[in-house]
Amino acid sequence: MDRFVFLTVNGVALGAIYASVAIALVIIFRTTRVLNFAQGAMAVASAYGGMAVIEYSGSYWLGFTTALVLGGALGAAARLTVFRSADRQGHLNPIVIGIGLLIVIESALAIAFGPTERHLSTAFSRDLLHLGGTALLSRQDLFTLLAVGVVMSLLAWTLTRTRIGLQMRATAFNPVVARLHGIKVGHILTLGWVIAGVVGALAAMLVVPTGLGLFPQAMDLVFVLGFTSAVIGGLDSLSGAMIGGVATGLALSYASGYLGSELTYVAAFVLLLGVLLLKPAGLFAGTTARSV
Amino acid sequence: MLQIKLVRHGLLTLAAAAVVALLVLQSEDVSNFEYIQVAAYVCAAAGLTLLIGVNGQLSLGHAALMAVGAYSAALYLRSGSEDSLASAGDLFVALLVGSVTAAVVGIAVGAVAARLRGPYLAGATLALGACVVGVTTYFDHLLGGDQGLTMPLTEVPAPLSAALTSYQWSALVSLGTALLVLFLLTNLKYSPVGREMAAVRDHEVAAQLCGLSVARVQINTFVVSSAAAGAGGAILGVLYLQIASPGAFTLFLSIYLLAAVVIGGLGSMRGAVIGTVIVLYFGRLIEDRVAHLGLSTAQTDRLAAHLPLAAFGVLLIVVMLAVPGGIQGTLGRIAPRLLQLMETVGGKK
Amino acid sequence: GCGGTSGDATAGAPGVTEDTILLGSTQALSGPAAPYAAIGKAMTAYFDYLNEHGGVHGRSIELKIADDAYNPSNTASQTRKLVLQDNVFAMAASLGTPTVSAVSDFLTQNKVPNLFPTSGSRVWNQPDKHPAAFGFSPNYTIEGKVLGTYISEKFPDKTVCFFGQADDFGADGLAGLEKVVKVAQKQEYSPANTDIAPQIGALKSAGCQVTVSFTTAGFSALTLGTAARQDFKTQWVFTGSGFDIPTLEGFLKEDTIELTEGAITSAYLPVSTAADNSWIKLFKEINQDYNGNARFDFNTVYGMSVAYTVAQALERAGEDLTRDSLVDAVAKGGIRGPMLTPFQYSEDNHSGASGTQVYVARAGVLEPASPIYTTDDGDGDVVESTTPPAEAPQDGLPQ
Amino acid sequence: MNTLTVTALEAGYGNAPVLHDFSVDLPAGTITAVLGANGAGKSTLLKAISGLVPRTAGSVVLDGEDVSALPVEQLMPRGLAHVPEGGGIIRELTVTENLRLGGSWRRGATARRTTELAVAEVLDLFPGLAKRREALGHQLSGGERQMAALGRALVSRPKALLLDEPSLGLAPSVVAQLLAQLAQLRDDTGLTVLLVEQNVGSALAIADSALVVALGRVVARGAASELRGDEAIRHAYLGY
Amino acid sequence: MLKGSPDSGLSVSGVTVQFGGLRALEDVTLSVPPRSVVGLVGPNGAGKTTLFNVVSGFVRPSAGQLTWDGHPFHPKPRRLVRQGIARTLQDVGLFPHLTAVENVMLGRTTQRRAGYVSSLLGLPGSARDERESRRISTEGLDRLGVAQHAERQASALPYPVQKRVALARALVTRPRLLLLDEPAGGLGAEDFEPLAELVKSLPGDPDSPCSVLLVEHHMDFVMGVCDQVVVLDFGRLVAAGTPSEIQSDPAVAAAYLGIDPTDIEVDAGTAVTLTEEPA
Ligand SMILES: Nc1ncnc2c1ncn2[C@@H]1O[C@H](COP(=O)(O)OP(=O)(O)OP(=O)(O)O)[C@@H](O)[C@H]1O
Ligand SMILES: Nc1ncnc2c1ncn2[C@@H]1O[C@H](COP(=O)(O)OP(=O)(O)OP(=O)(O)O)[C@@H](O)[C@H]1O
Ligand SMILES: [Mg+2]
Ligand SMILES: [Mg+2]
Repeated sequence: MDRFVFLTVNGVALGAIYASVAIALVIIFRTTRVLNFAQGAMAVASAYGGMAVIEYSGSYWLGFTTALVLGGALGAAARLTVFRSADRQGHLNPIVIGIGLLIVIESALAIAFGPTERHLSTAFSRDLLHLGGTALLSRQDLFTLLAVGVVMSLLAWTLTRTRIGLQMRATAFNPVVARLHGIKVGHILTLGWVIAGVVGALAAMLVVPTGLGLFPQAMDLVFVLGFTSAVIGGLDSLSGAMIGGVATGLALSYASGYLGSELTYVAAFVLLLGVLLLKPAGLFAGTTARSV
Repeated sequence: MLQIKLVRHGLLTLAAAAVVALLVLQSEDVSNFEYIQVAAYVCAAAGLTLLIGVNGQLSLGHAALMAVGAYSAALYLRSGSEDSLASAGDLFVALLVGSVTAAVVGIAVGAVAARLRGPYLAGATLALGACVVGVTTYFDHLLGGDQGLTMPLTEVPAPLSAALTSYQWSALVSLGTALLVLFLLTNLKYSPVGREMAAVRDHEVAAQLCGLSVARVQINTFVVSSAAAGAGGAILGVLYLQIASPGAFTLFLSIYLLAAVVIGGLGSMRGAVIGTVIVLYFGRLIEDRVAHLGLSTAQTDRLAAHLPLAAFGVLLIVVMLAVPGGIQGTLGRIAPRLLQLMETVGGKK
Repeated sequence: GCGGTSGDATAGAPGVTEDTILLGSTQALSGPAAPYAAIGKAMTAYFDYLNEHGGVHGRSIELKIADDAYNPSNTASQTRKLVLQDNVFAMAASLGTPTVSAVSDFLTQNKVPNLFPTSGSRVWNQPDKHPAAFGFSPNYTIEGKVLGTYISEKFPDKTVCFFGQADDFGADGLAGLEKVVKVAQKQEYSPANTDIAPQIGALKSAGCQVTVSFTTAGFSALTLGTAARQDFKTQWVFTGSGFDIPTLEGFLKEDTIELTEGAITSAYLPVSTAADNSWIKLFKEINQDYNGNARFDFNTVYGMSVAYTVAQALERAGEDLTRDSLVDAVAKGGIRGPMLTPFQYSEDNHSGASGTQVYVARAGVLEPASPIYTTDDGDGDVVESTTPPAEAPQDGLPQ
Repeated sequence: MNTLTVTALEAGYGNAPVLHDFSVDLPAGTITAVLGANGAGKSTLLKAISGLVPRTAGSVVLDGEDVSALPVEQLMPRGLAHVPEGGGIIRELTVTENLRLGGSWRRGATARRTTELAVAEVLDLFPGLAKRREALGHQLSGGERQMAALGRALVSRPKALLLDEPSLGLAPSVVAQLLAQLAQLRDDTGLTVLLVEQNVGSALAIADSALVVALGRVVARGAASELRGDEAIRHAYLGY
Repeated sequence: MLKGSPDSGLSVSGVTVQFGGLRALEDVTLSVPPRSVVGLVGPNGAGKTTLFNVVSGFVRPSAGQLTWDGHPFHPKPRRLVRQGIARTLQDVGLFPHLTAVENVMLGRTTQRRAGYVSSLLGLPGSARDERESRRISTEGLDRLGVAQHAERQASALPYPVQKRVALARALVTRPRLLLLDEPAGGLGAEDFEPLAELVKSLPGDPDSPCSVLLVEHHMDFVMGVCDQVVVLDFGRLVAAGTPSEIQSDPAVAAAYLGIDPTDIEVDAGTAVTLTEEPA
């Protein structure tokens, strides 16, 4: 029982991280219908920026802020350069472009910072807090949960309750009609990329310290799991991304704890299949589209 | 019409086979060895072309199906006597086993895939691709874990052994298989069956109203595509790596295959070949160019080590931006215009 | 550049000319395993030093490193290029078990000596199947046995547990350990998943008092950090290749000393922090002059050591260098180098060194805690080594 | 004064010109019907005016301002609304969200209130739609989509409205209602409409003037009542 | 007329369809006798397409039964053509990347004999099959007067041609019942006449007589071709009868034709009269 509680809490803490990656993907997908394969690499690049600032200034929060700003800037830069025309070219070309960008960014980081893992500190202590005898979560875990929760609610509110949010959704589904209604489609798309860049950078700042440290490929597998989470939740839903992330985290934690660590990806796959077989468009898919 | 098309590409295949044979006989061992890899990738890319281009289903997990081909071929070859060479007969059976096993796995994957659309399918297949390592480590007594399964070497059959080096033999077998796969898949694409695949891609409701079972067509396509990937995996494992190990069938392989298919031009078998050659050769060519820039090793070694890969990334982006329709489509569009241009220029003279 | 060497067969063997020997090596320069690129650099640095001081029998050694990004497909093509196109004389210290496994048949078929792959696997010791392949470091089973012996003497009544990578690295280490001590709890991790909290949690609940950890450096750091966070107090025992303090420092930063304090490990080469060791002194100098003063860690010591050993084998092979003469020179035995124990090379044993010494981390420095032990990977006893480690030659050149 | 003046417009797709020397004036508060066979270029005319199809020559003047050089997205804030063929309802948004989109270009403190007011008016105008206000675009029947599309354009409170075959797929009762409402809006608010219709009779019934298009050129124009009576034109171009 | 009780046609009885809180069809009963053309009219959102969806198996009714050929009928879209029913879609529904003739050939899917193996190998048998299918399909296009577009990609065809290709695709299945969803929608007046002639000729076709159920908003078209007209409003059947009976039914006029002087202006009235004027 104790172990179950332990694995559950561990899974939730992990899940919050996958959720943040999932949210970044969902944001871009919701606003541009692009699956950004370079999302992880862009996030890592932002984290390197943050790390450099932390090392130079000694202030974690300065570095943290830098990373988020850099993430936004990279998002804008990606959209305004290589992804500029990608909006109009179906869903496959952007995937290949994203892969190209992923390779370029990771190589550039290896050139600039070297391929070895670099240390990235956390905002708060990772020592587990003792609550009534059992140690479950650390301050950093709480920060992660809080940060992801706040980001999710903020974004959900923006998308569903504000004018900009409506414009973002309209642009995603039908850019031509959006333009006819006075929406500056280019700006909206860029905004989507900026937000995703910021959320991605946040994800990297949260996830990297829990792993081996910062290295160019640090987010490759996290990206796969984040994508899995997003798909489980339904790619259009922010709360779905959150739930999907936590579900993935739990599946991984249980599989790893009860079955063996090598089965973690298999567990993620099985979870994904299970969900998709029941709900082919994810847990939080809207009503199925009327086809005739 | 159709018959002309079929006869024409039958002849084309024969001509290609002749060219390939000449090429192999002319080439050094190193080049022949690389042809094996090209052949393996072409098989998988052709299968992926059918799946994505003709049937409209995306797969980011084809490397896993190639792994199935490689491992099953390995298990078959290892079931014989341990250290002896594998005969030509065994080799052919192994390729067939790889292809058939992948097809069987393809039934299961295809059945799931048939329920999924677009990005959901992409997510599921991506996750499938991430499972290879886990499965091979979990069943390490059978699949050899991280190290994989080594395979017996294959011998050149006696009547040919005087004339061919083992590389020439392997390259001939691989490229021959690839041509066969291309021939069969092209036949399929231009057959009523291929038309049904395209119909399902274009309009599922209308396809149903024509009496098609959308799921069945999608599963069938997945199976054929998996069989091609399995053949490619078996070639890669048996003839190229001589080992089946998880490190060779990573997500990146799946993604490279996708890049090859898209760069070549979706839906065209010729595009699959062009794309594969670009991803493999042109990528390597740039890498060599960059590697020979003469960067001094002491200070710039990080640069030297990673610049080639960066250049490859740039290549992918540039090709996609310059020819968004893929190379094959662009050739198709440019060629008539070039002809026209030549005619007008000729006419003026 | 190697343009001049290829195909010039004046000396009778591929890759060997009047004044050069061309060696090949596949390394992970890019990709996730790129941190090991330091090994290749250290090898090059040693050969540069050697060449400047006269080379081997008047020939300078050129090492051509090809990047395989730790992907067996790339190893396959790069090795063929090195052998068939560049005509390398031998392969030296290529990186990785799955990668080099993918080319061992090819190398054997082409009679290319496959010297000292960077891997503690047992597969290199197959003289019948691969007569020209030789291992280098003691395999993980040997290391497991030595660590087990030390534990059984030092902590006779404690609960011993095992944590290891879910592949041959972990399995071989565990096999060695279990030959000597009873293991109460075993946990595995997969390198693709950095969340090891469930495993550490299981070890903690099993009440492990001594925990032997066959982990790579990154995962050793992760293990220590995760255990500390879970308040799991145990006597840590790490495999040598995963417990190099300068490397751990890259991960743990200011927590290094606190977290590593008292941990036990073993080493088959002089440890990088042993300032007084003659080899370490030599390698530090070379590192300074020929390696741009790179971080001096296990990889650097390893790379220079293996390069020295390769050079020694070439030296012993004599003036009339052929592939056969090289293989014979190694198989004859007698090569020593910086290894703490002698290699076991003979006609029918191609495994590398046979023993290690146990160390304890004290204030960020590894201090010897046992004599040097040797054993085999079978059921042989673990015994004290009778031959003392070799001192570095004054000039740093192979003997 | 003209709300919209189109002069010597040339436009087409790629290098295939569709419209040739096309001019039309829309006096404020009038409905102008554009008639013509399938493929005559009616939709292309509307797209060229709103900038969805690139113009190669000619000018578009909206309420005295030359907007020829402006990108598509700047036209709605200046009072031009275009309801494309089929309506262009966004399938993934609800009816209310689709309607709000018509006012999403507004900025400032009162923007939200103005839009909500306009949305409420539109729902009053189309009671059928009000019942389906939470339905997603893709769930709507063909006719409901058309109503939502027209409603969305009205939410922007346009000066000039470009309507492409609004009667497509609508029941006669709805067509009648829709056109009647259009006429009402013209009379009450001075709305100016350029109305493309296949449904010649209905269009001419409410239009003030009309033009007949064939092969991208204006082949006849005049007051609606004149064209209605002109046998020759009816036979030649209107097919009845 | 193959089996079952041949002359019983399609009948729908007591069908109800619910979408969440919306009742799209409520207790609808109607029948399409053999060799007849039945029109289904009603305001937008009345449930006409939904009824088509029930008959073609895309929507499962929450109550009610269907019979076809005298047997209880549980339609599935992909079985439909085999059972002798073809349907066109409101939004044309061609395969945009295929040519016109390929589109029509897909209508003959159920007659395909060549399997995977012979397709993979490109055996002559499959080529023969293919030639035959192409010939029949070209004839199908010709019957609708669009054979000259056979080799053009469907997405590049003008809208009226697309509509005809879609109709040709439905006809080559040799249906005994054809469901037409707004066949005249988006067509110019000049295209009405030939279409009406065609639809009228179907029930009497000497080699494959076929009854028709059609949804259409152009009243003159409906009145011209239908033997029977059924009127739906808010999912309920409000009237049924011959075209002339329907036209004179005051309930229908109010619900559908919009002739209710109390809430519609004079102009609108004119509009309606005008639509009815020609033909
Ligand atoms: N996207 C396009 N690309 C190329 N040509 C086009 C495109 N859209 C329309 N055309 C061509 O432009 C011409 C005019 O088309 P347009 O859509 O303006 O006709 P229309 O009068 O609106 O016809 P309809 O009554 O069928 O809507 C036609 O010949 C058509 O084939
Ligand atoms: N899949 C669905 N989900 C939810 N509501 C639906 C669905 N299909 C139809 N409806 C609703 O059912 C009602 C009937 O729709 P239907 O498409 O049958 O109307 P119709 O009579 O064909 O109208 P039109 O003439 O405008 O095409 C509409 O209100 C529509 O919004
Ligand atoms: Mg039009
Ligand atoms: Mg309808």
